[in-house]
Amino acid sequence: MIRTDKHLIACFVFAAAATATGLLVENAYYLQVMIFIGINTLLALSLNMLMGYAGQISLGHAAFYGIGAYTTAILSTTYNISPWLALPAAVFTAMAIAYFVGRPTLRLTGYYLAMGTLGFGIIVNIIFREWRSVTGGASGFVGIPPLEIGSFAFDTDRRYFFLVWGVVLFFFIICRRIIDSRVGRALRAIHDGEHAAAAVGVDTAKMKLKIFVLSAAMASLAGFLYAHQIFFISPGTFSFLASIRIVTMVVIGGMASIWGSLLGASLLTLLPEWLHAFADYEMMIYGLVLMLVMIFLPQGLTRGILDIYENSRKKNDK
Amino acid sequence: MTSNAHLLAIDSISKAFGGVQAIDTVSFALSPESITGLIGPNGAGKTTLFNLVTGIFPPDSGDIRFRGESISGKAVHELVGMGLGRTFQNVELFSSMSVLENVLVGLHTRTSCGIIGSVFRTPRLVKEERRARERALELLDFVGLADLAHQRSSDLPFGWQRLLELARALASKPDLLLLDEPAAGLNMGETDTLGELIESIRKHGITVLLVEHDMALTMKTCDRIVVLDRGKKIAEGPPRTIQSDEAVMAAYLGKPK
Amino acid sequence: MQEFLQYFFSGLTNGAIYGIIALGFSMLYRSTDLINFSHGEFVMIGALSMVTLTMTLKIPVIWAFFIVVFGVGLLGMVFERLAIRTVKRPEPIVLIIITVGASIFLRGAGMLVWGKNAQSMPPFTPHPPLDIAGARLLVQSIWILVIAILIAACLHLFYRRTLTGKAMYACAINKQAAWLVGIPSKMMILLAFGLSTGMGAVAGAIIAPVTMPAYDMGAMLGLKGFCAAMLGGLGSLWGSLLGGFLLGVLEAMGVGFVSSGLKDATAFLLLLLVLYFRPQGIISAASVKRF
Amino acid sequence: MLPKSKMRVIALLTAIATALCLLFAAPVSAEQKKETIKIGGIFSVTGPASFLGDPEKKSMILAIDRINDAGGIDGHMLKAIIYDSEGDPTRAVRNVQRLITRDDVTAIIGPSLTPTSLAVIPVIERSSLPLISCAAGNKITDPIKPWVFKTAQSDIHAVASIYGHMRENGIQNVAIIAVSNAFGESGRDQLIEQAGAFGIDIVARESFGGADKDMTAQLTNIRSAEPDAIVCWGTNPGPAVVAKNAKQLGIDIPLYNSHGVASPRFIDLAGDAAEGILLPTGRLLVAGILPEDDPQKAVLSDYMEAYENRYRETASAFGGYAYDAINLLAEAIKGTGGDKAKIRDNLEKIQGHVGISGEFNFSETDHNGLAPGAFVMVRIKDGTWELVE
Repeated sequence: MIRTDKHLIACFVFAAAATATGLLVENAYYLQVMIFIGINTLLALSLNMLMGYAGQISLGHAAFYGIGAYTTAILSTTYNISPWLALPAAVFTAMAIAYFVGRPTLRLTGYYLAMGTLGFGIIVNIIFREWRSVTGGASGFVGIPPLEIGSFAFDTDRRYFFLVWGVVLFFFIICRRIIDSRVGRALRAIHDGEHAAAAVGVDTAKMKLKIFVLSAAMASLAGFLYAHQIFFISPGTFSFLASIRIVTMVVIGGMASIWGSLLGASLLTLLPEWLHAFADYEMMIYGLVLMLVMIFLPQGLTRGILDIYENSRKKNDK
Repeated sequence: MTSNAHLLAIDSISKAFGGVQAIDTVSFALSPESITGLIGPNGAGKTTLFNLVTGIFPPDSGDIRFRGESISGKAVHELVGMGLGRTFQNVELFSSMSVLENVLVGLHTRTSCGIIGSVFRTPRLVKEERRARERALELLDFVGLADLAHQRSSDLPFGWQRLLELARALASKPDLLLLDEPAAGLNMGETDTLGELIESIRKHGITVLLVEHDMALTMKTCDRIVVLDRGKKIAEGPPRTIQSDEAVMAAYLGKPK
Repeated sequence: MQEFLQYFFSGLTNGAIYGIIALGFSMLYRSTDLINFSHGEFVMIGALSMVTLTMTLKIPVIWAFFIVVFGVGLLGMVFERLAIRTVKRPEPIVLIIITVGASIFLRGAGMLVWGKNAQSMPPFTPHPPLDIAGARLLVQSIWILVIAILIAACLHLFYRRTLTGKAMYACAINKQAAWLVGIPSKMMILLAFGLSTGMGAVAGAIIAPVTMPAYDMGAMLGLKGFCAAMLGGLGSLWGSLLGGFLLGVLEAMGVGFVSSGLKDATAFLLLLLVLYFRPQGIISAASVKRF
Repeated sequence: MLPKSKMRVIALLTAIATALCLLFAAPVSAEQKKETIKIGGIFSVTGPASFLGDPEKKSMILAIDRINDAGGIDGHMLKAIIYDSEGDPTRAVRNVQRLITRDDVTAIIGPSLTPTSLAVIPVIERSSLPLISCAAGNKITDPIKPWVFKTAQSDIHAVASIYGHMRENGIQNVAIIAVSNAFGESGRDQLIEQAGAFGIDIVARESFGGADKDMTAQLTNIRSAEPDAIVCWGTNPGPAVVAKNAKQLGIDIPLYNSHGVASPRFIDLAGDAAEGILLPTGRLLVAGILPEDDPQKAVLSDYMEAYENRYRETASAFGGYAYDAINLLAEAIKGTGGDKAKIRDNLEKIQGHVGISGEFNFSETDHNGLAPGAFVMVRIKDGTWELVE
């Protein structure tokens, strides 16, 4: 309970900071970068629930991101359905697919689970690319409409910024509540030892499936937000590499840490912008940063920085 | 003898791994609120029997009934819900969680909050959570770890980890508690405390099945003892009888011709 | 029939490539219990340096081959020493990200050294393709097949017959126990990395003539190789090779009888089915493990 | 000490020199006061499509430096700000946003690919500034978007050239093998769409992955469909593998390729197997063998010489897209002082601009401005290109 209160305060501070940023930043480019950070944070958070807390790795998470984006694109553009109706459809589609794929896949563990989810991700990506009459194929899907409530459209970057970060904040609170509950404890128990968790009465298979479905729903929501922000989607955005990028965000930021998802997503969104100056060396430096962080701060930046801080304090005390 | 009189009835079960007959038509039964010890030399099949009872794998033949109901085909977590708790030989705590949280996970089957409930936090569930915490602290108090509730469980010394595991198993409110070598790795003093704890667990109306190497502990705390050797039951009875049983002596000390 | 045979040959060529890469994965997994996601990049380096050595520096193929294999093996050891042994918490997920980072790094380095364009070199032996019952098979494909099987056989002997091989296997099963009986496990891991990346280089060097290598070839090859290793059973040498052939042949059959657009989908669908129904692979080596 | 008279001479000369300097310097400094016009570039400099983005970036820099060396446009200097999209639509959108709002550019050249171009169009339309894309996809300028232009020849013209050649040679049954990305897809769609008009039957359709190493299975399918010719649509190295595999299988019907492989590298990669392959290309590739009276000849050799002198590598048609884009833009900027709407209007009015990819004639209904004649058909013979009538 104490933790939750602390978290609420943190969320409040964070909300205030986000509001201030949203109001003060004038430059559309910065706003847009922050919108993408928000979408990526949601993605990282969704995977963190599955991977960080429940300990189930997924190398195909971009598939759900894509399912969300494509479902809303197809419904709202091809069939002219309001995006607000397409949203539940997108989330539900992702959840249904997660349910049917999760049942056999989540029985696997370790590298086998990694490979199973990876295979699923690649198959979904091929469907995006090959089902041309519906998805627009490799060239992509054009003409996705902006979001509107009555006459109020989320068509400026500032408005969209608030929408995205509102959603992110909402999920920060939701995820924290889940983690601090009976369900969250059961998930962490599965992470620490699946046998022991079953031996104290946790239905591990059902619990894993539940969190997988929840995680898919969140990723699909991120896809929805992405599609209505850039009005264009193509299969490349939801490829295997995108899945790897999401995993990287979670791991770099810190597994089993809600704020870690924010940190990881921010870093991996901004890093390429900073590395731009290095031109041809960009790829090498990006790879090097990944390796160095993992070698020296294997628990991710959030935890790593905290540890360094605590160690230095201990030293000072002595 | 009707099976209803027994909490757990093991009826001529067998289990083979490859060509090795790990358990060979073993039968025995536990009456309610008893403490039964399961002993035998290394490789006697104690752990296999333990795993059969806790539902890790099913027997090849025979039947295990818990309160008259067959447990075959039931998943491990369902057995916990039915009232079957266990500990592990090598202590398997949830290492990233606090001492209190470990016990709270033990209360999983006795609470009901789901994902949706945890998000909305209805008054009923808030109350449930508060009760769960109170109950968990009580259990920690019972095993003497209440002061350490907010420590990381992996930071505890080994003996205390065992006690915590016991508290966690008790949290699921079992009718039958299966302890897999609870004294392994404990010093004399700790073993004595453990014996007392097992006694008071029984006083709470819980039946105990103890798989143990430590003879002193078994002889002191158990009402009945079942002896296994090479997958077969070779003796069963009160400790004193077992101590003087020739077959048991032979199994432990080598067979005199 | 002629079509069927041609699909089969086509699958055989690709399958041997996948198989030999899968061998690298399996071999490392067997010896160290980890998966090197940058394995594909070592294949790329092998292929591109083979082209440079034979085409630009005009070194005879056979010498170039050995130089490449030893060079890349050495690079693999350097990689182990700098990036794997230094890891504070060697958990699989951490190692996965490190090797993914390494693959990005090596791809970037490859781009700087060899540029962005694809390269090409002639086959080892300038024979025309063989005609078998109307279907054509490249001589280079036979080279790839033979070398793949040869390597699997050598590794098999290495694990069964040599002390080092047995010691290496022992390390993977239980590092502490191996240390207790006096096996230098650090040395073994280093050696396993050298061998595994060296085998990646072998794969790269022999496929260079048929694949037109470029700096970004590694990712897909690595993925398919990993997939093949899983199909056959991670850690099993012959299983990996078989998994590679199976993947290659099924892909080709997928093109022939389903649709070329869904080729990769066929392969991965098969992978999912195998994982669901026989997760230990077709030939299992080790039980399915947790992280 | 020097004699007094000599001193005087020196003083006089110095004075004259100073005066002259001031005289010449004055207009220059006045001109430099004119604001620099910033032009953004978004190319796939790295990633799988770097073969497009890299020469495009270099050509853009080359074109801008040449314009600046010649004194700029109406005294305005141009400045290039170039970002890498890596072929990723999200990143392309973000970088376009960055160019518009942070770098405040007047116009944007690129992106290199069809998906990235389609992705940035909504941003461009909202922000109202001219974009000249370097991608081939037809969807970019069809339907017409007010602010979007493109310089690369459309697939439409490439397909028309190929089919035209087929019709003359009595080819009727055609098999298609295309790479499974946006480029292949767009080409395949055009091939299917225009087939009827040229009386062509498509008897087989296959595809291959960009990184595939063996296409014999696809070609076996094609062989059993018994076509008169094969059209392969892709970019290196895939089509080179197709060519090699086709030769390996003993398929001896004509093999056509797209302009996507119109570079000497294709011949290097495919080696012997490239012999006899037919493809449409812009005139850059065959500049050396063009007749003297070809209107593009002078422009082409000028560009090639400048590019090769500066970068020590062979110029490619891809770089030409960006080179043309800058020169077209420069023409449109004249007399506008950097006003975006006026530049757009001027672009639409450009007629008879002879560039690398062909002669551009923009109009309200045509934002690509090239005619089918922008392509010539060539055949690969003895490891080099040969014009086909």
